[in-house]
Amino acid sequence: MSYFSDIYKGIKTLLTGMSVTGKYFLTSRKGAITQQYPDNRDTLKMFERFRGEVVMPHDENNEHQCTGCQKCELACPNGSIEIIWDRGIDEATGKKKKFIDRHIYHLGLCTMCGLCIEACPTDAIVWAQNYENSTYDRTQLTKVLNRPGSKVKAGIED
Amino acid sequence: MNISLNITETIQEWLMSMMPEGVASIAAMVTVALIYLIIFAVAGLYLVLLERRVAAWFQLRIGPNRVGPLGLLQTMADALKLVSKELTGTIKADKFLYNLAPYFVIVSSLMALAVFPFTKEFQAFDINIGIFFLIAISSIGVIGILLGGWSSNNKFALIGAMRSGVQTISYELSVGLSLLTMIVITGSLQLSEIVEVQKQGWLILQGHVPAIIAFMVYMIAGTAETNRAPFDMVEAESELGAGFHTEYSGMKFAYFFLAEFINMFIIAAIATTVFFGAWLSPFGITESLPWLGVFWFLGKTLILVFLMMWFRWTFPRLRVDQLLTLEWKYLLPINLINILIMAIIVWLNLTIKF
Amino acid sequence: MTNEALQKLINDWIPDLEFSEEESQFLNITVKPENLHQLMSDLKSNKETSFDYLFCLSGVDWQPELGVVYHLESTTHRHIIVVKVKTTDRENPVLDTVCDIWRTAEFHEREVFDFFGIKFNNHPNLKRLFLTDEWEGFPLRKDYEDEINMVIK
Amino acid sequence: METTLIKSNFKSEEYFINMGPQHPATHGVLRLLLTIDGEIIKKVEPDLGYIHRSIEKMCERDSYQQIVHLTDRMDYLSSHINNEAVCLTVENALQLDIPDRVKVIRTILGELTRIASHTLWWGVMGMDVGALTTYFYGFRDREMINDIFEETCGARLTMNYNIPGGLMFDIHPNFVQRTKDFIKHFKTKLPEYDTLLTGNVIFQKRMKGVGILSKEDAISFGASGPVGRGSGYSCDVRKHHPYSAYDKVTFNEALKTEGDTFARYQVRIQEMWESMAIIEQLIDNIPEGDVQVATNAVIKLPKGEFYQKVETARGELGVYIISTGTKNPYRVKFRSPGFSNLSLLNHIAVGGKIGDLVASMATLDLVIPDIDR
Repeated sequence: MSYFSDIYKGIKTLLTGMSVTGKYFLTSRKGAITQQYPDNRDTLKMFERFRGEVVMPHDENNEHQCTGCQKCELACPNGSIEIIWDRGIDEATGKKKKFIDRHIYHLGLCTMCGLCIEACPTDAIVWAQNYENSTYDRTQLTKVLNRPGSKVKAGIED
Repeated sequence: MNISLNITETIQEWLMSMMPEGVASIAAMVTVALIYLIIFAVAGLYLVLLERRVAAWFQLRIGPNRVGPLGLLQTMADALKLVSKELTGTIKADKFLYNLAPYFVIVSSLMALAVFPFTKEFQAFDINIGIFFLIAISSIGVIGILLGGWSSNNKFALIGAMRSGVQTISYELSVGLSLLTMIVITGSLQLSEIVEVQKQGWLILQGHVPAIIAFMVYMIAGTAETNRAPFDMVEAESELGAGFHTEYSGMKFAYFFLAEFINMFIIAAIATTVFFGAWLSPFGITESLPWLGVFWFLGKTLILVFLMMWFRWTFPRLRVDQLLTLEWKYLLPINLINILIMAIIVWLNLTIKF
Repeated sequence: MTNEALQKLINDWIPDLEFSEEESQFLNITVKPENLHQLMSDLKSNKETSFDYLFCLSGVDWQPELGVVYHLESTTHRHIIVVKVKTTDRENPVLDTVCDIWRTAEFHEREVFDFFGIKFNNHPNLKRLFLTDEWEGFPLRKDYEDEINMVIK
Repeated sequence: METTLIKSNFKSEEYFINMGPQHPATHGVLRLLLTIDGEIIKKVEPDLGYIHRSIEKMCERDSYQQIVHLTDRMDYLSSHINNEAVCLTVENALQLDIPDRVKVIRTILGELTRIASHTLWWGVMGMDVGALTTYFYGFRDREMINDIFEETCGARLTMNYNIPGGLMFDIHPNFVQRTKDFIKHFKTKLPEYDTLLTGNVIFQKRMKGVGILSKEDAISFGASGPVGRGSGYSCDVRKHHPYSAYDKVTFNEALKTEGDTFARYQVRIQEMWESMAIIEQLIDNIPEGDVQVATNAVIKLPKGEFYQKVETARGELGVYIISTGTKNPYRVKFRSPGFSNLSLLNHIAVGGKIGDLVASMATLDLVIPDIDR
C-alpha cells in the first residue's frame, strides 16, 4: 500500500513545487530582480559609502588638503599609493615645509580596503562612487590624484 | 473562405501540369520536404527563444530582449553565430561517426514531423501505421547520441551517451505502452482516424481515468525521452559538463540543440494528437473554418510544451539509478495495469462519448 | 579538566615533557620527536583527556628549528591543549605522522610538507598538496627566497 | 533507492576521469581526480593550489591592520567573520576592552553574512542537483543583504569593515531599518525554499542516505560547521567558545544525527532561522557608544602565541598568530573550515555515483579560496 501512497505523496510534492515557480511566472513582470545595465546608467546610483576608487577632492582654487605626510602610503597593504614629495618654503610663514609633487595611485593594485582613507589625518583623499573602472590599457589605471598646479590648502598642518 | 491546405496533393497537381508524372512526384516530395525543413528549423529556433523567455519569467528575470523587437531575433542571431563558428573536434575522434552523429539526431526528429495532422488536410504523409511510425522514428535519435558520445573520444561524452542509451531504451517502453492504451479506444494506428474518433470527444475525456493516467505516464516518459530536465542525465551539466555533446561546436552542436527542441515539440504534438483531439476545436466551435485547425493544434501543443518547460525549471534532476527505478518499478507496472483497465472499459462500453 | 590537572596527569606518561603556560592562553607541551606519536595516541585514547579533535596543525619555522604545533580539543571535556614538537635538522626534517590518530592530519601534514619540507613517517600519501611537484624550496620557511614571485616591502 | 550489484563474469575496468579545474560542480578551480568503475566512484583525490596566494606568507610581511583585508579573500562568502577573527585575535592579545556597540554590530553583521552565505549555498546547491531556478531565488534574497553591506561598509563582498580595536566607522543610519525589512521579507521567503526544494520527492531521493558521515568520523576528520552538525557533532563555536555578543543571545544549535547530505541541508536551513532569531534579539538593542578603541598607529603584539576560533558560515575558522613583539607577525596560520571539510570528501563519496559526489560536494559547501589560502 505504501507503493501507492508514495506515488500520491510524490506527485503532491511535485505539484507544490510547481505552484511556487508558477506563482513567480505570473508575477515576474513586476518583480524582475535583474538590472538592465548599461541602460539604467542614469538612474543607477551607488551608496554614498561605496568604494569605487580613491580620489583627492580639489576646491575651486585648485587647492587640496594633502600635506604629504605619507601615512596613506604606509597604511596601504599592497603599494597602491606612491607619494613623490619635496620640501619648499611656505609663503605664509616663511618656514620650510613638505609638499607633494605627485600623489600616484595605482588603481590596478588597489584592493579597496579603505585603510589609506582611515589613515589620512586631513581627509585629503576620499572614496569616489564611480563603478566603471575598466580601461583598455593598463597604464590608464595609474593615476595622479593631485591636479597639475594645485597646492595645499592654507591652514592644513600635518 | 476556401484555402486548401492539402499541400502534398496541391503541389503535386501543380507540378504535374508542367512535367511528366514520375518527375513531378519526386519534385513534389522534395518541395514538401524543403517546406517542412524551413518551417520547423525556424519553429525550432523560436522554441528556443520561448524556452529562454519562459525560463526567465520563472526565474524573476527578463530574458532575451536586445536583438530585434522584444528580442525576437535573438535566436536567429545565435544561429548565425553558430553557423560562422569554427568546427572543433578531438584529434583521436572517430571522424566518420563523429560527423555523422548530429545529422542522425536532426534528421530523425525532422522525419517524425511529416505525419502530424495540423488540420484535416495539412498533413504531409498520412501513413496507416502513424503511431507506430512515430515511435519507431523517435527512437532512432538515440543512436545519434550514442554515436556522438562514443566517437568523441571523451570520457564525459561517453558516460553521457551510455546514460542516454539506458534512458531512452527504458522510457521508449512507457511511451509506447501509454500510446497503446489509447489505441485500444481508437482501434487504429492511422493518425487521421484517431482524430476522426475524437470528434465524439477528445480521447482524454472518452477514456477518462485510465486515459488521464496514460497521459501522465506519457508526459513523464516523453520528457525523459527528449532528455530534458528532470531527466537530463545525458547532459547533466553539474556532473558531466555538457555530456554527449562536449566535443561538438558550431553548427554540429546547433543540430543537437535544435533536435532537442524539435523533439520536445514532437512529444507534445503526439500528445495533442492522441489525447487532445489534434486540430479539433473544443466543442466544435470552429468547425466551419477548418484552417483554424492549425491554430488549435499549435495552441494545444504549445501548452504541453510549456508544461514540459515548467517541469524543467522547477524540478531537480534524478540520479541515474532512480531514473531506472522510476521506469521499471513505477511507470511500467502502472502502464500494464492501465492497459488492462482500458481494455475492460472499452469492452464494457464504459467510454464517455458526446 | 584544568591546566594544572592536565599537566599533573600527562607529566607521568612520558619523560622529558616541557610544560609552559607563558605567552599563550593554552597549556603548551613540548615533546621530543621520538616520543611524539606515543604522547599523541595517549592523549586521544586516555579517558580523562580524550583529545579527539585536532583542530589545528601548523608548521612553524622557529629558526633554526623547524616544528609542528598541534592544537587539540576534547569534544567531551572541552579542554584544549597545545603540543609542540621541534627538530633542528633543516636539511631532512622527519617527524612521525599522527594521521592514524586523527584523519584530518592527513591533509594538514601534506600542507606542512608542502610549505616547510617536514617529512612525516608512515604518512599514506605524502606529496605536494598545493604546489607543483617540481617546485623547488619550501615557501613558508623564513629563509625561502624567490625574487620573481615574492614582493618584499 | 538502493541498488544491488550483481556479480557477473563481465570484465569491468576502472577508469580515471578529471573533474575540474573548470567544472560546473566544483564551484571554482578545484580539481578532483576521480577513479570510477562505470558510474560508481572508487576514489576521489583533490588536487589543490590553482588559486593559492600564500596569504600566510603575505601576512608575515604585513602589519596587523593590513592582515585583515587579506582574510576577505579567503572565504569570500563570510568575509566579515574572517575579518572579525583576526581583529579578535589582535584585540585579545592587546587586551583591549571592546565597546558593547562594536560587539553587537559585529554579531549582527556576522549573522547577516551567514544568511547571505547560506542563501547563495541554497541556490547553488539546487543548481548542482539540477533545479536551476533556485539559484535566482537564493540570489534575490542575498542581494538585499549585500545592499545592507554596501550601504554600511562600502563593499558588497570584501568588506574589510573591522579593524583591530573596533569598526572602521559607524553603521549607516538606514542600517537598522534595512535589516528589519530584510528579516520581514526573508521570513516569507524561507518557507518557500522548503516548498520548492526541501519537500520535493526527487530532491529527497537524491539527498537522503547519500554521503553518510558518522559522528566519530566527523570529529576525526575535523569537520566543523553544518557538516559536523549534520552528523550530530555539536561543534558550534558560538556556543562552546562564545565571542562578540554571542554570550548575550539565546539560540539553538541546529543538530541532525543522520549525517547524510539531507541532514546537512536541513542544518543550514535551520541555521538561517536561528540567525534571523539572533538578529531580531539584537537589532533593537544596539547600545550607544564608540565604535573604536584607540590603538597605536603601529600595533605591536606582545611576544607570544594567540589563537582565536570563530564560526564562519562554513565552520570553524581558527587564527593562530605567533608574535615576537614586532609590528609584523612571525607566523600566521589560518585553520580554514573548508580545508578540513574537503579532506573528508573521499570518505563520503566513495561507493556513490557521480551524481552523489556532486550532491555531497554541494552540501560540503566548499569555497575554493578558503582551501587554497
